[in-house]
Amino acid sequence: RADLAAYCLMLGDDALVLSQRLAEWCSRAPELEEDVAMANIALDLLGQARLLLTRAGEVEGAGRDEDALAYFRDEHEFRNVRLAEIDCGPGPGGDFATTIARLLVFSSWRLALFSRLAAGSADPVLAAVAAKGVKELAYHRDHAAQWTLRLGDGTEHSHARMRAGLDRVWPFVDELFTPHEVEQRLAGQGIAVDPAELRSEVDGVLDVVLDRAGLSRPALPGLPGPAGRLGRDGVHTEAMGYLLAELQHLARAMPGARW
Amino acid sequence: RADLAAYCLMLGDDALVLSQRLAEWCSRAPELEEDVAMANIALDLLGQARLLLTRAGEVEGAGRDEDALAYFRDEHEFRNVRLAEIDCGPGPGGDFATTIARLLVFSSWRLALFSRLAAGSADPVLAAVAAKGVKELAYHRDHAAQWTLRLGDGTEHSHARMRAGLDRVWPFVDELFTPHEVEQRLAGQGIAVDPAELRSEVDGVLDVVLDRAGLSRPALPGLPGPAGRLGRDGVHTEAMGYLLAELQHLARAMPGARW
Amino acid sequence: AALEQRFARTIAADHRIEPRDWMPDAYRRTLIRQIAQHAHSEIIGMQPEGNWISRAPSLRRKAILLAKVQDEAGHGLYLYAATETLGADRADLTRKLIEGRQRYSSIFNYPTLTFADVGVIGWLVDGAAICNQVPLCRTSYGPYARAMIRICKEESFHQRQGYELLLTMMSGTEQQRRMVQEATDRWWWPALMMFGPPDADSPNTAQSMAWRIKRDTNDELRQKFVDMTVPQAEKLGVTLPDPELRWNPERGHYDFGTPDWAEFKQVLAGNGPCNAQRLAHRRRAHEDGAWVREAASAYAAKQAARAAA
Amino acid sequence: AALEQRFARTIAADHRIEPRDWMPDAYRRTLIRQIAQHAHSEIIGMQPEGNWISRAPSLRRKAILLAKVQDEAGHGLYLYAATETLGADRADLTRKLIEGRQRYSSIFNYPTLTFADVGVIGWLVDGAAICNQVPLCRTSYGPYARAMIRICKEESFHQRQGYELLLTMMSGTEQQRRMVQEATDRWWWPALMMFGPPDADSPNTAQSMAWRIKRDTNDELRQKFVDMTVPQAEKLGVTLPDPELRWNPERGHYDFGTPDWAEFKQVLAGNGPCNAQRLAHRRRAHEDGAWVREAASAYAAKQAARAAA
Repeated sequence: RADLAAYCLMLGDDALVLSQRLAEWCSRAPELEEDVAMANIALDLLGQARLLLTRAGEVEGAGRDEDALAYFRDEHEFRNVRLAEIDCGPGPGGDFATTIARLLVFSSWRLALFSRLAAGSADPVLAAVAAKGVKELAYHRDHAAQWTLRLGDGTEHSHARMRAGLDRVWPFVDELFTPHEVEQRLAGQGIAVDPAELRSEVDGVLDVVLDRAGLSRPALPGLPGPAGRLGRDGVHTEAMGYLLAELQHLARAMPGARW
Repeated sequence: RADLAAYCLMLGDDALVLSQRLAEWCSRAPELEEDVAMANIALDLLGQARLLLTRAGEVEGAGRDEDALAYFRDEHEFRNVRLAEIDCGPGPGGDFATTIARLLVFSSWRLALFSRLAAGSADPVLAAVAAKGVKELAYHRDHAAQWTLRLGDGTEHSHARMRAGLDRVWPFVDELFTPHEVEQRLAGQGIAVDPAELRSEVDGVLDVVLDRAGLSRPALPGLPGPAGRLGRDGVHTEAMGYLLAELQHLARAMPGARW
Repeated sequence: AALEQRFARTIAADHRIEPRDWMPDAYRRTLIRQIAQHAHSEIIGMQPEGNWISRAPSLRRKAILLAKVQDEAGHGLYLYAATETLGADRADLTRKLIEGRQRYSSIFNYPTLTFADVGVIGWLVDGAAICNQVPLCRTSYGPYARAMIRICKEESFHQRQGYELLLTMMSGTEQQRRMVQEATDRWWWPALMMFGPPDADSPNTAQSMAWRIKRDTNDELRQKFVDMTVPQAEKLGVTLPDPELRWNPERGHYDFGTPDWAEFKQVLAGNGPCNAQRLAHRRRAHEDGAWVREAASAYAAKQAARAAA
Repeated sequence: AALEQRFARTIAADHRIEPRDWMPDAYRRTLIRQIAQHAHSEIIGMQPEGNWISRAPSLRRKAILLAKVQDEAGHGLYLYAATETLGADRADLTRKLIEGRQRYSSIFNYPTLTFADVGVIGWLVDGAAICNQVPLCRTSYGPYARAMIRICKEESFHQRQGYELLLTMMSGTEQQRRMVQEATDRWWWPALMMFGPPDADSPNTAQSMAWRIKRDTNDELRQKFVDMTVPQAEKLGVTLPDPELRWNPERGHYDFGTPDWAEFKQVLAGNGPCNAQRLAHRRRAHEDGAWVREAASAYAAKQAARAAA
């Protein structure tokens, strides 16, 4: 049960943290339609996060609800992959191309993962959450793919930026396919998916999109974590603390409050 | 006594908040010497803030120390002028020229204020803190003035940026000379200085520096606050909440901790 | 002249003018200006509330707020589409907004300083907007009227959500109650100003009413809003910051004080607490996104060329 | 040849080589490379600690941390000045750093994830740096030796402050104690790697020792550091993450495990957790500041011209 709770946190934190990043675009997107689309995707992921954190809290059985888990955990208790947390803009750490590059990779990976969970997780709640998520993620992936084509095959400038965006996010890709022991144990029980199994499928999808956009997968190695510990182990990048400070400050400043 | 405590908070918060902003330059300055100088100024202001917040806590007599006041007050309890809090860079909200423009205005104003407090405040602690601060602020003002000359009379590009920097901060200048009722009451008792009295002196100093730099005071009106309420009333700009989230998050996340 | 008579008859019969119908130039220009201003208000209005998305104190409130700001972008899109039926060009209107040549609602030139502001904006600002907009659902220009029906529906929903947030906060801690009161104090008068200057100072009202673009005067709408809001404030347990506010049994309405019209004019003239900030934010988003829009056009052109080849 | 003999005699007598003295080219190049690498380390080292200035949980700790990071910038300045006495150019060295053509200490390629990292960096990283640097106070090149004396003094101070922070945290809450242990776990092995590869894999050591630039081998210094640190860890109440760590009464030293040299090589090759981030940060600061440096030069030139006129 502790494993299942941890697994729900992993998948929930991925969605929560990326949702927080995507929502930063709100009122800053390159066009109005994109403001709507980014908010949409952020909302879908936030919805997934809420279901998964709620489920994690139930399985844990210590009385923590989605808000206790989102607002009152410390950084090392967050289990998301680092790809979700890095600053891809609109701030100084990135831009629209980097955002799209991340979304393309993330949604392709998560769609492959959720498809398998939906089809065959022995945990019925997880299977149901994944089934709902599959439709959303297919849209996210399609949206990111469309923009990858437009930017990759748009102007010279946009092509260069899309390449730079891919280079920026690529070091975080290996981690997506690096199984944590919790994932391995649960995969053995038919509850989770071993992410290593997803690699060829995801690579295939990315190759098709990138090829059509006149791009290719960067030949960059995966970014190691300190002593080999990664996001799933609660070891993050320096960007994570700032993200959580903003996310949690008000909730922490008024601990007894109801919202 | 409540007035005196409030006054110490006002002057302390000005220093605390600007120190926080200046420290953002650390490891990001245009040259190493400037990393050292910015850190120096930020340290001086932090030192002033600590003395003044400590004094505010003592006068208040409710057992709050400098950290209780810095880390556990909410935004509307901060009494700093808005000039201190706005984002002048190195982030997306500004740049080095804007930072220098703010520092020039702030230190000229605070030096005029502290000189009078040092010479004649009826509160001996305030007079002593101000006397110590005068030497520091004279250096800050000189440093900002040197850079104003270099940027204003450097390249065409730097001249344009220095002008833009002045334009960015100028709407916050009127507020520096707008007395709060606490200041007026304490000025009547010879404890505080009515900031309205400082205007001609400060304008004179700025005119000399700007004139030598080939610049002039922007003809921009003061920025009003909602219903006329300003920073001294605890009504800030939208930048303030983010600054406090970063400043306070860790302290608030671990309330019983000792550091 | 025949066209003009037909237009006048359509208006008099309370029928809709549609894009292909003839209409006087002044009517067209007035509509474009008004709808564009409304669209701009939705877009600029994303900022004050968007300011709290990353910091919303519960995931449910974060989702509600994000969805609301998304709706505002959607409203902007419908409204720009309505101006396009009148021959306007969205890029041109955006340029006018960014250059400060067209207005947006002054209310968005005030800062959101606490999370209670999110609730109060829903309650008072959306409430006032609805008062202004419900009559526009029957406005004489068809596409505008239809856009307004959809928008009003969504805004009522936002208004209820804002009020519900405030109810929750008022049943929370003392600190939360203070936040709600303080936010109410800041937003009340600006909300009253949303109905525009007093009728005596509103030169365009008469023509707009004759054309049935507008259906009530500023003061009528303001009164309606006050009458609607006072009981809500009582239920909530907050005090509206107006010592002159009291029920007038003779009029059958609440009497209330005079907003600070000098402040109103100052904000309108561009010197409110956030005018410069809001425009700079919009301008920056527009400029930072230029290369993306160019890429999309270039791609579309290539695709069209490929399809043609 | 006479010059070369004189140089050899100076070295043999443990006297200092000064900037105007003749020296072999290889000695000069080795020194420039080493001092520059040291200077770069101070500058890059500002980032991991600077990461916590804005979030330091007490004003006293904020002041201490800001002063420390400021000292690092100061150390960078002395050291670049020392390279200039050897004919190097600071702008050129900065370019080499930014382009990844010169190194800095690999330790700064690890992230600072909690405030305990600030204490542990002071304790272990500054502690290791001092072990490395104290012998350099007697290094053969005068300006470098004198810079190191000043730097070592300040670093001992930083080391004590870091350790004192950890003592305070260990006497705090359970959560704080866990933070300290967790940070110790992350930094211990990278700190041991700061002494460089095992002597058997360190080809430059022999020549550097002959020139009295270096005075102890990597393994000697590493042992010294471990011997010094183990009692400090015990006093602090943290466990060093090495199951092989134990006192060896025969050697009179602590035995300890082998660092993961594969990780060391990977970080050295540019693929540590923060290599790309640290260089990008430095590059960005440098590029964003270019217009400021140009303005300063232009102003200085104008002033000189005015003075001449």
